[in-house]
Amino acid sequence: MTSLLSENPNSYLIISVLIFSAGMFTVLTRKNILAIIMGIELMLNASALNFITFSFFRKSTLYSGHVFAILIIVLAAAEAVVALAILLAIFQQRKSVMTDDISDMKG
Amino acid sequence: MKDAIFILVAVFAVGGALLTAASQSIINAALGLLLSLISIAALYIFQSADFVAISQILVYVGGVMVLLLFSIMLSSGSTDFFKNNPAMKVFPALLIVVVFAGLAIYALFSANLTFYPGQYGPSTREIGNLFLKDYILVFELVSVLIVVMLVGAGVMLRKELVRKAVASDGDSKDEKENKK
Amino acid sequence: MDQVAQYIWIIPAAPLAGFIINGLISFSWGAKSSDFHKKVSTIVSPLVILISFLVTLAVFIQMVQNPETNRIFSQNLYSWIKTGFIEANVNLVLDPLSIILVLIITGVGFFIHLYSVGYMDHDRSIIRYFAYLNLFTFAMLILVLGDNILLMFVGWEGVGLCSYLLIGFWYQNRNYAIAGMKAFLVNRVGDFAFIIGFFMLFWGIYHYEGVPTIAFSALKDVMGKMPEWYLTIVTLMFFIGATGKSAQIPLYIWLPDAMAGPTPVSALIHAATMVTAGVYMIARMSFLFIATPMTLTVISIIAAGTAFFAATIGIVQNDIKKVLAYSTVSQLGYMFLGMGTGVFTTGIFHLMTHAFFKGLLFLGAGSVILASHHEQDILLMGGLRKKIPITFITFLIGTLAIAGIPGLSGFFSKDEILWQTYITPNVYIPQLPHILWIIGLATAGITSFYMFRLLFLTFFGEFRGDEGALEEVHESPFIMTIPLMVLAVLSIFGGYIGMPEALGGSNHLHHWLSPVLSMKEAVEEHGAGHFQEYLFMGFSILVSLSGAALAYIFYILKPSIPKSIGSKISGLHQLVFNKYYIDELYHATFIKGTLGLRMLLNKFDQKIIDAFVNFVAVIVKAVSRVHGFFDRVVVDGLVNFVAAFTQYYSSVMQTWQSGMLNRYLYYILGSFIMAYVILRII
Amino acid sequence: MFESTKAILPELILVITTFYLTLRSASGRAKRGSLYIEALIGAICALVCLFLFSEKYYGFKAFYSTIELDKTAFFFRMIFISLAIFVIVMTAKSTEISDYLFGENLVLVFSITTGMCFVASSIDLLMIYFSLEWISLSSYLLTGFIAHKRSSSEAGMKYTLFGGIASAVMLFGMSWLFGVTGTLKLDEIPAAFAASHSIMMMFSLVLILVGFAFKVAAVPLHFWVPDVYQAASTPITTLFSIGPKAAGFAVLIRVFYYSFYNSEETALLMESLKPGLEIVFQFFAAFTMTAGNLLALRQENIKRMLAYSSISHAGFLLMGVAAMSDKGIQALYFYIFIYLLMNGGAFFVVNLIINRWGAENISDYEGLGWRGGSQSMIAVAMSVFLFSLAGLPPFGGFIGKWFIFAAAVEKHMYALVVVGLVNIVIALYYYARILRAMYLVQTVSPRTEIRLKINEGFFMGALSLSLIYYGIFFPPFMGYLKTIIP
Repeated sequence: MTSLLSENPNSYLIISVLIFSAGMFTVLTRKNILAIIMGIELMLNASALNFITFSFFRKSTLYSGHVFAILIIVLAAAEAVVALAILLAIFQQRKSVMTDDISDMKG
Repeated sequence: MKDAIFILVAVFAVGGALLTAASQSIINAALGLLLSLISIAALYIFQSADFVAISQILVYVGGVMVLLLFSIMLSSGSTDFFKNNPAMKVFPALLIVVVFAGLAIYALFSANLTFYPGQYGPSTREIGNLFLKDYILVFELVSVLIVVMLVGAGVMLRKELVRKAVASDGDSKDEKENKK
Repeated sequence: MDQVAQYIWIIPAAPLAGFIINGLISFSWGAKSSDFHKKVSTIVSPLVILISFLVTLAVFIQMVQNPETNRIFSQNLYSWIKTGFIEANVNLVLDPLSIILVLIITGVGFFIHLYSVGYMDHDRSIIRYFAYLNLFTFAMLILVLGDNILLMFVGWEGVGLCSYLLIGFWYQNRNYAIAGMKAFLVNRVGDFAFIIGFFMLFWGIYHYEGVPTIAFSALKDVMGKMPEWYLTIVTLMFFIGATGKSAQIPLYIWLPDAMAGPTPVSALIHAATMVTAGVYMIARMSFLFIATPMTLTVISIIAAGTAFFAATIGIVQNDIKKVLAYSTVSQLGYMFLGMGTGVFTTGIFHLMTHAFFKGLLFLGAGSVILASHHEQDILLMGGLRKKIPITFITFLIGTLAIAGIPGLSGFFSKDEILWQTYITPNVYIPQLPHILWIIGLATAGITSFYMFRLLFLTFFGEFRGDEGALEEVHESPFIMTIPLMVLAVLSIFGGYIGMPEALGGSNHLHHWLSPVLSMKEAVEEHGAGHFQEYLFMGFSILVSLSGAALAYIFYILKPSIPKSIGSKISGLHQLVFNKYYIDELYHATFIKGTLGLRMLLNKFDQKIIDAFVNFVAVIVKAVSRVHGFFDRVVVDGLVNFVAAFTQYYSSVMQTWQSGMLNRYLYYILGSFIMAYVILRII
Repeated sequence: MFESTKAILPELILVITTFYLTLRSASGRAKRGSLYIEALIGAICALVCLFLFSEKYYGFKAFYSTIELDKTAFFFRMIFISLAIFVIVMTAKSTEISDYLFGENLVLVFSITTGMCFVASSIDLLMIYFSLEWISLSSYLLTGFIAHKRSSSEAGMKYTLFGGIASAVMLFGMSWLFGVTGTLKLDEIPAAFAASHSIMMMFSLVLILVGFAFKVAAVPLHFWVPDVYQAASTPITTLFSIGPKAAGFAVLIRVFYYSFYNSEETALLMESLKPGLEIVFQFFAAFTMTAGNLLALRQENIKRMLAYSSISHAGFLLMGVAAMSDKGIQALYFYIFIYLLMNGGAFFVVNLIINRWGAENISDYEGLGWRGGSQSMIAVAMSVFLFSLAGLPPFGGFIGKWFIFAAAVEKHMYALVVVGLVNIVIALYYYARILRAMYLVQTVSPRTEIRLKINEGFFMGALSLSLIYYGIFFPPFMGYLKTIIP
């Protein structure tokens, strides 16, 4: 194990955990749906970073982690498209994007 | 030197994420996310994942972020930009997050994974091979999925269709019920 | 295995299909059904029975051609219940025993269906009627064809259900509905015993023989180690089940009331087929019954008692169908008397001939009733023979057959039973065979008397009804008289397949059945030994003829005699006329006692779901206002406490379901931590 | 490669139909009726192909071992494609889906069906994630794309965010699993285990479990269910209540049972994890069935009530998983199949009522059984479905529950069994509420008479009869299910 931080896999993994936690915190506390979507993006990115890190340090020839990361990026984009489309529909109806205002259905 | 840059990038990545998490303004949050995403792309480059990094920049920064920003512009309207991202109770969330992070980091360090020094080199060819061989099914199907998603998202926002739909059964029971 | 065995499944399937078709029509259109629907129904229902009959006939022909050892056709349709412990297959078996029953059910059944088309022509609910009738046929076929007790029980319950539905067919009439209920409840008593017997048998086989099986064919081979006392209890239980279904003392009381149903139903179900299920069941399990002389003795005594008892009631009944009903009870007693001897073929033989002539008599009675515009009281009839000649002639043949006039079917079968009763020794009471024989003989005389009484009162003499009513009496349509004629022919010649050797016959039936029945060897006479048999035959002929002659004197020559006798012994007459007050006795004891229960059941029927809902509601919901006064709930007891808790929890859960997204998100991550912690702790 | 392509012929047909329908509906001129027929033909072709050609490929690992088309996969694909046909039939005359959305609605139904088929056959983490996400994305759209309906977009939004977070959590777990084992192939993962990694391993497994639990709507990840079921159009609700749930169980069993639990290579590691996993599943099962039932008690909207009831059924299914034995899994498969029939039937009736009367409250069913004609038949069929859902003999639901309880008893999970029994009693109550409305309330408010079309009557009759059939003649099917467990 080298002394360089940039060549130590644990530093990447910890960064990933921190980003994931930040995303988690975002989705837990924010009322604005856009912010929640951002939080989800952060969480997805943390996972992608994990994949790259593991495929780089665990078995350098293993590129399926890269494939997975690209897939995550693509699917995250698709998910963002869907989420934002629905969000705009909501905004047209309610003139608001806060979670407080989309709580018609309960019980 | 390398480490210095790495630390800078890492700070940006985590800092951007924290900005997203903590900012009272949705625009600032979006900028924090942008910062974090770009830094993560840089982290990819540190690990010789050039292709993924470029995808990240192109798709995320170029696509998703722009979409997000547009949505922010569209939806924020006249509200106060600096107070339009209110937060709920912070403390329980903080508790959960800290417990999670603590557990995760503990698990990481107690796992004793064996790591190998990474080998640097271009990855595009390998990824291309994988996509056209092992994961060709996924590769092909992603296109199907994206087409379907675009159709679905598109149909929601086609104004004239929406209007027609509303006109045809605009006074559906559902509407009335919700107005009560 | 012969090719033809593949088609056995059609035999029950065709009536089932008929039931489904009719049921769907009836269910979908109900009272609104058009003539077209009616037409479909009246064509389909007899047709499906005909199909079954033809298939059976084909199998029968094949069976006759096969050697004696190869006469059991079975078809395994489906493995029904299969656990490591018990295996029950839906296995249909046609062997020489069951095929006789199936031929009767489908053959006689077909003609009764045909007859029904005419008889029920003007009834609003004819489609429902045919649906029930087809369902009944299906259930009866399952009962007969099933190769294991469980399957037989399914059919057993099925016919009970259909009987209940058909007795109460005109449920708008409260009395009829009650009659249906009565049949159902009385049958339930028998069924309960049947179930106990079944479970005991199963346990016994498992315990003593170690081979858990309920298939008849397999049972027959494994029996052997079970002690006799145990087997006696088992067979007695089964016999009690049979008394319920086959209307023996003490459970016969439902059958006369069952005449509330349409007359063809009485013919098919309450004379020809269903009531003989008990007889068939004993024959099917002959290997059990033959090993328990005690049970056989009990059967004989009860059977003789039933035969005599019901016959005496028959003398004084004035309702044409009631007379036939008591006669049925009496004849069933004969069958059981035959079974009780241990020579089971005699019972089966009488079952067969009885199906012919009693079916005929009931259909004839139906024809009479229809002709005289739903008049059932024979005291208001008379002189009908010229108006309805075909009905009269066929009815006469039926009467001759049941009375035991030589040359007709009833004579052979009845005589066979009496003869076997006499010669079969009894290990417990040596004199018993003689007593039973005398009772049987007396019953034969009484039978002859009341049947001829019925005949004379109905068809001879002067018309005693309202004036002008005679003019409106008319012969039934063709579709009803054809079955009468066919059954009349069968009533004459049906007996010849069981003609005893003494009369130059060769008792085909006995030879036909003996491979599948375990029974005592029938005493077969040779040459000189026939003398005694001839003598006994002579007795019974004499008794029958004298019964007929007495009826002739009483009701044709000197119609005043019955009245004077009746007034002289009015006490006895009253006693018999009121059926020995048995119904009243039951009423005072069982019925009164259970009436409360029955009312309860009625209520339960009506409100079954409501009560059920309320019950659960009491537990779960009674405490919906509990929130404020929790204390009182605790005082109210544990049940309410639990209920309150449930309800409270429900409302708490509902407040969690707040519609607020962020709160939900906590649960995802919270659940992860929860799961992880659980995993770590364990 | 060519073999692989042939092996996924049914899915190919589904994809082709998807594209075809996309083009047809984009042209804007397609008539509703013709679209319906075309979609139906596509789905039926897929089903026929599945039955004709899949036997050849049992055990075939297609596309470089990303999917395996074994018997389990066949069973689930059969369920999914049949479900799609069922749903298409239901959408045909649905008044909830306007003509303008009809084409896109069909496109999304086909898309989600394809995704579910791939979920059932995936044996590669990448493929699993991709196809799960495919299902999710299609479901978000199906829920939310009725743009003019307030509740639709609200539920769609909640579903999207909730699902996004759940899949992000699952993905994080998958990334760690990949890190620990260095492979994405399910059949290589057990070999790559090492006892020293068990903490990280466990962490990732639990994270993945969260993602799967979201798909099967286990408590406490069920919050999206009632909103989504209520807001989506009824045919789509039918799809959701069976499809993604079954897909979730397919992948749950494949990952946790086939790959990890049952694998000999992981025996050592699993020795320490086994009891824990069982306990976790038991907790999930107990919470899920109880919470679902309790929440269903007070609902007035029948779709919402059935949504909660579907949660409690997921609890019973989880009980089969918790047993972690071949018998439990077999019972679970049986239950899923029966659930397709009975829940599909119940929603079929609900759909019928909504289309004809526009009514979806329990009180709207009052006196249904006494209206006569077709309406009485509907009430009878509904009673059959409800009885089966409640788990009363002689219907299929009873047998399903019976075998699941038997499997749990065999593993000595008595506490769970008791919880399950209590729940059956609670469930009886709210199912009986509908029965009471249909039969015990005789005051019939004036409504237009419902006349069943021949195909509707056929469907209802077939479903009720098959429920009775599987309630009595279950052994051959159980025997078949025994063979599909590898």
